[in-house]
Amino acid sequence: MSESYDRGLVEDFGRWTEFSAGMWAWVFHKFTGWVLVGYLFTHISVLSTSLQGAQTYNNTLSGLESLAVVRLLEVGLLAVAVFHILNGIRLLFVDLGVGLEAQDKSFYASLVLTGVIVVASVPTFLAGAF
Amino acid sequence: MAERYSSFRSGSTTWLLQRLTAAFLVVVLAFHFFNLHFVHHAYEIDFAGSQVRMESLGYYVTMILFLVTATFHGVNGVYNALVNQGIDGKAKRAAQLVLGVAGILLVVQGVRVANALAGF
Amino acid sequence: MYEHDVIVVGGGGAGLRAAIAAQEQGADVAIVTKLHPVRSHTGAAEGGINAALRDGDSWEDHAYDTMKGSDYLGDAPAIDTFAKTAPEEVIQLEHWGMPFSREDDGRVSQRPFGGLSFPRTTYAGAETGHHMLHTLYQQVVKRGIEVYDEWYVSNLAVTDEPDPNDRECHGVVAWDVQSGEISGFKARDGVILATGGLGQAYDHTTNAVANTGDGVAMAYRAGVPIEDMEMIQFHPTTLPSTGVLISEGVRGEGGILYNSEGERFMFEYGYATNDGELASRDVVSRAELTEINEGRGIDDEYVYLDMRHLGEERITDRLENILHLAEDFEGVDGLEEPMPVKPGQHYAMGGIETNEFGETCVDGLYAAGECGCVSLHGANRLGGNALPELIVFGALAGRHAAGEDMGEALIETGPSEELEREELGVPTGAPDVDSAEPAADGGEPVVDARSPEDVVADAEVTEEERIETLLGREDGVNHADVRAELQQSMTENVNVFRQEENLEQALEDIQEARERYQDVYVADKSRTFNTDLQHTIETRNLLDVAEAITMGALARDEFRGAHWRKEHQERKDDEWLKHTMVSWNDGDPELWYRPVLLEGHDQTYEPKNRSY
Amino acid sequence: MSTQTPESETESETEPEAPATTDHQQRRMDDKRVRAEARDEAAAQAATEFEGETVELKVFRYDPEIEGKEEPRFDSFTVPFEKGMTVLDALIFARDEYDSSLTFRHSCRQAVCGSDAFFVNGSQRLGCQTQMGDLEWPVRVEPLPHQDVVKDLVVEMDHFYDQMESVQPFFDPDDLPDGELEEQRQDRSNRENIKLSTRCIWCGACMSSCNIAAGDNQYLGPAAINAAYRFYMDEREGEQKRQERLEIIEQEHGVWRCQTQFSCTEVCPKDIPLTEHIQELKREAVKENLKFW
Ligand SMILES: Cc1cc2nc3c(=O)[nH]c(=O)nc-3n(C[C@H](O)[C@H](O)[C@H](O)COP(=O)(O)OP(=O)(O)OC[C@H]3O[C@@H](n4cnc5c(N)ncnc54)[C@H](O)[C@@H]3O)c2cc1C
Ligand code: HEM
Ligand code: SF4
Ligand code: F3S
Ligand code: FES
Repeated sequence: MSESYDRGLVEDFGRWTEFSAGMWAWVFHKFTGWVLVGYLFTHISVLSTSLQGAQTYNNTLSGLESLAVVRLLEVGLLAVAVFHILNGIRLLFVDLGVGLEAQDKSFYASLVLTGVIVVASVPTFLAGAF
Repeated sequence: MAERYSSFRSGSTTWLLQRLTAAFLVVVLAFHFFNLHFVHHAYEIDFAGSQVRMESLGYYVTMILFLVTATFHGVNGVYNALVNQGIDGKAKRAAQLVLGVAGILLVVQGVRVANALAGF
Repeated sequence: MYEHDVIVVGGGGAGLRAAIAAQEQGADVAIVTKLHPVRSHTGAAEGGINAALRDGDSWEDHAYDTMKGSDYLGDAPAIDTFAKTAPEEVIQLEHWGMPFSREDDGRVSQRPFGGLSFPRTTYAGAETGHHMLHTLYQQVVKRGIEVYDEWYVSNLAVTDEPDPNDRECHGVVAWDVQSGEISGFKARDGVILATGGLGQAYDHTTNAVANTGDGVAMAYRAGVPIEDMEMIQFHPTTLPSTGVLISEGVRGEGGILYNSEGERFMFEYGYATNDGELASRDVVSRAELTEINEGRGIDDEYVYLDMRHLGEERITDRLENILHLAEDFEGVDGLEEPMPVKPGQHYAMGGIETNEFGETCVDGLYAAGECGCVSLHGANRLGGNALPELIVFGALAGRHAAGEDMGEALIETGPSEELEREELGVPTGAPDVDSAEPAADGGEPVVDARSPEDVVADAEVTEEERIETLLGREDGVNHADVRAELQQSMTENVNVFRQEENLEQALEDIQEARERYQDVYVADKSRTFNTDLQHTIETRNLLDVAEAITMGALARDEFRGAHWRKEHQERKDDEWLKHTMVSWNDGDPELWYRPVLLEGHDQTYEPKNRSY
Repeated sequence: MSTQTPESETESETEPEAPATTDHQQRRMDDKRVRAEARDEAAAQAATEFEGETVELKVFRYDPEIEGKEEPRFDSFTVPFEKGMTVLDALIFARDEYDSSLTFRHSCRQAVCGSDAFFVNGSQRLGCQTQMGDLEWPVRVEPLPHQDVVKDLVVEMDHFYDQMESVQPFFDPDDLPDGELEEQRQDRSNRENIKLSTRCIWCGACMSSCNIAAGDNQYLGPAAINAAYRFYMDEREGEQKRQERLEIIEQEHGVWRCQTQFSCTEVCPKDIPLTEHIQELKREAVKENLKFW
């Protein structure tokens, strides 16, 4: 008699349009964290070419670096890393109980700062790629 | 209280370590990025250059620590994320196993790379 | 059928305290409540709990203040028991961790309150009731006492001897609101009613929507007399749109009442030339209503309570929660505008007649808390005296029900042939029902039952039929209409001001409402969480208690405490040192009287003029 | 789509089947007719009747037993707007005037009983504490997310209660002061520390807003952790109990699951700084464990 209605996963997590700052920070931090782990694995496997000798290592690295896509991906990686770092710092402060009232502002600040740093780094990152 | 011998409980240990590694990573990761993209440009990196850096003991140790902390931080982070989604029982065991093994492999491989570069 | 030693109906302060006490006495207790315990209206109490705790204060003084406050309609043995036991009960709460406000030395704070000769009101911020309720519930959780929450108790399983004094209560019938399951609850040792207030008989009240006088009505129909029902307290400062209470603290701090002309009427029209806004609750309520009736109210409905002149700093410091209340519930910014206020029903002094151990005349049936009437508050309750009542009499009822021997009670209960009876000459009670519609009635008394199980089982069957009938009807009157009419009539006719013709009008309206209720139907046919059905049954209870209130008010032709009569402007001690009692009498309500007991444990009270 | 407008009520009006026999019945039949007429009239007026502003309320409906309601849907109700009107007032109006089967929990109307937390225009709020005038119109009211819906706006609360009670939310000192009527003294500042945490009214809004609680059903959730905080931080709590409570707090599905999303703190109608309390307990747990290192 007392059935109930389970609204399923989508409803459970609410609608993303209704997320608040803290939730977005969580989503982004998660996403960037996973990308960074993924990159760490890739990175080590690329560097593993050094085990085959200097030539292979050099060829692989310069080969990759000459691809524009890789350069673009590196900018993306930078963005991801910078956000994860900045928001990570924000989270460390939250863990210490500092600035809890300004948690939404510090999240926006991390976003803006990430944007600024990334834009400023674009010349260095893309130099000679195109 | 005397019956509590263990220094740490899993929950608080990993939580604290996640934060400590994070604090450490902030510095090293920033250094790493800066070093390999701004001081040296990524497209200039070659074996010889890497070798020179790696041969300095301080750099070598830093990179190993970087590797270990990043691996722990990353792997533990992923594990936490999975537990947060409520995985339990078998799935949890499996995640622990897979992530643990992956982490160890990563560190081993990373150390081998570092050794190759440093010429050990 | 569920079975326990003691069944407590209601999870408010009184019910929880009773359950804990019975459990400590070794009984297997269960609480059956229509709201989860922490949702009970005890949580709304703001001001505090009175108890004589400090040097310089004594239980005798507390008792004296209470008797005087009651305008000599309280029973002395009840008042003495109350004042003596309150301190240990309050300290008990303290030991259970209730977060009282503290003094510098770490002891609980006390503050002055209206009508008290000593600052003996302990409090926990402006949320005393909330903390008390939660503290008690924590103890219930700790003890693992069984709680059937969201179970609506709709009838008592009482035997049907002709004389209520011979009847026995063996349990209750309830249904699980969530699933619709109807079940009997057998009580081996006793049923304790702790169902709280009945403010929903009025359309403007500080009481919760759940305060529908269920316990009073159920006990009444089971034959238990109900006492001093006409004594209803009205609070002068409630928000017009919701009835939310604006604490007396605003006036205490210097808040001023204005009429639509901008006049400070408490002084200008001489309602209280000395105390002004700080006069007692009934005086201020009457003043406000006079202004409104004479056309000096705003929108013909309310007056203004202004605290702007106190300055933002002082307001945010001491009256911050008032700003929130006005903003959240009335959309008014107390720093910028005056707050609209009007009198609202607040508390029922009367209720189910009990002795000082909470026993009613029906064997095995107890009542405690606002639904009961040991006659502690008499004609007027002092602020801060209800919460201690819950724990004092809750605990006593719990222990007694669980079998503790407490000796002989000093207060008598139950109808007795020797006592004086009264005819009102106005039709009251159940309308003649030729087409036998048990649905509209409170259920038939149980006929010819043998064992206690049978009594409960029969009651269960009756309840099932009643609900079937209500749900089976395809068309009829919506209970909400009946309830709205009742509430309006009560507010119009049996309010702060009472006069004969209005009271008679109210009784007529109630008769009419009763007849309309015969055709009530429940539009929602679902068994799942059917609040339509629940409210329909509650409305029936409201009809019964409203009628008893009005009957008492019509009979009592004097002015005592909260009860004001236009034609009779003085307290008549010669004639009226007695309680009005109403017995249901199987549908033909009977009014009678029982003398007030002025002789207490070791002191006798002498009626004096009540002036502050 | 509006399924229950005032008009539709009159459609169910049926003619009396049997001829009236007794006076009483006769009178009741007449009454019925009068009522029907009155209702017709009211219905005809309803559309135009409300002079002044009206506001549209879109309410989630579901009932496992009623045909047509087993599939969840939204119903619209047009409600006359008055200054000071709360979401709860509007719901009550809709129920009493249009559709008495509209079901929601409510009691105190003053934000103390915690029964009417709903999902209003996309965030968790108490119906009685939310002014219609402060919301964007039309106002959409849904049951709390993350909990199963029992009917309309009523959600299953049992899991929430279980979590609340699993932290052993009760006071348990090692010993009580000697002497009759002796109090356990408490420092003012200590009371200040725990004051905000004692305000919780068990409305469940916080739990419903937390994504972690949505994903991990075993997570204690902000309200339960706050309840633990209330006792853990109370200086009068006994040493034994404190240790037990610490174990509850720092279990795998305890404080560590909180990812500081802050939505609990944002929706709490009693303004309890939940995230702060959770974080404080995490630090407490680390500190306690470090002591023995
Ligand atoms: C706004 C306000 C402020 C107040 N402030 C103060 C103050 O400062 N000091 C003071 O001393 N007093 C105060 N009072 C009075 C006091 O709070 C109440 O009298 C008291 O809380 C009533 O407690 P109770 O346990 O009798 O009932 P309640 O707390 O109302 O509990 C009734 C219980 O019965 C249950 N119940 C009811 N009917 C049924 C049924 N049919 N089936 C199953 N269960 C049922 C309900 O679920 C509920 O759990 C105040 C009252 C109000 C309204
Ligand atoms: C450089 C500075 C870094 C800082 C300050 C930082 C900070 C943090 C913090 C505080 C958390 C915990 C979030 C929480 O549990 O609430 C976290 C999670 C995580 N971090 Fe980092 N981190 C950094 C670098 C990295 C790196 C290099 C990696 C990749 C290897 C990484 C991968 C992750 C992952 C996968 C998570 C888990 C995300 C999730 O919850 O799903 N982080 N980080
Ligand atoms: S912590 Fe706040 S939001 Fe959560 S249940 Fe308590 S009062 Fe509601
Ligand atoms: S929303 Fe959830 S993640 Fe933590 S801060 Fe609140 S409990
Ligand atoms: S009705 Fe009680 S909190 Fe809203």
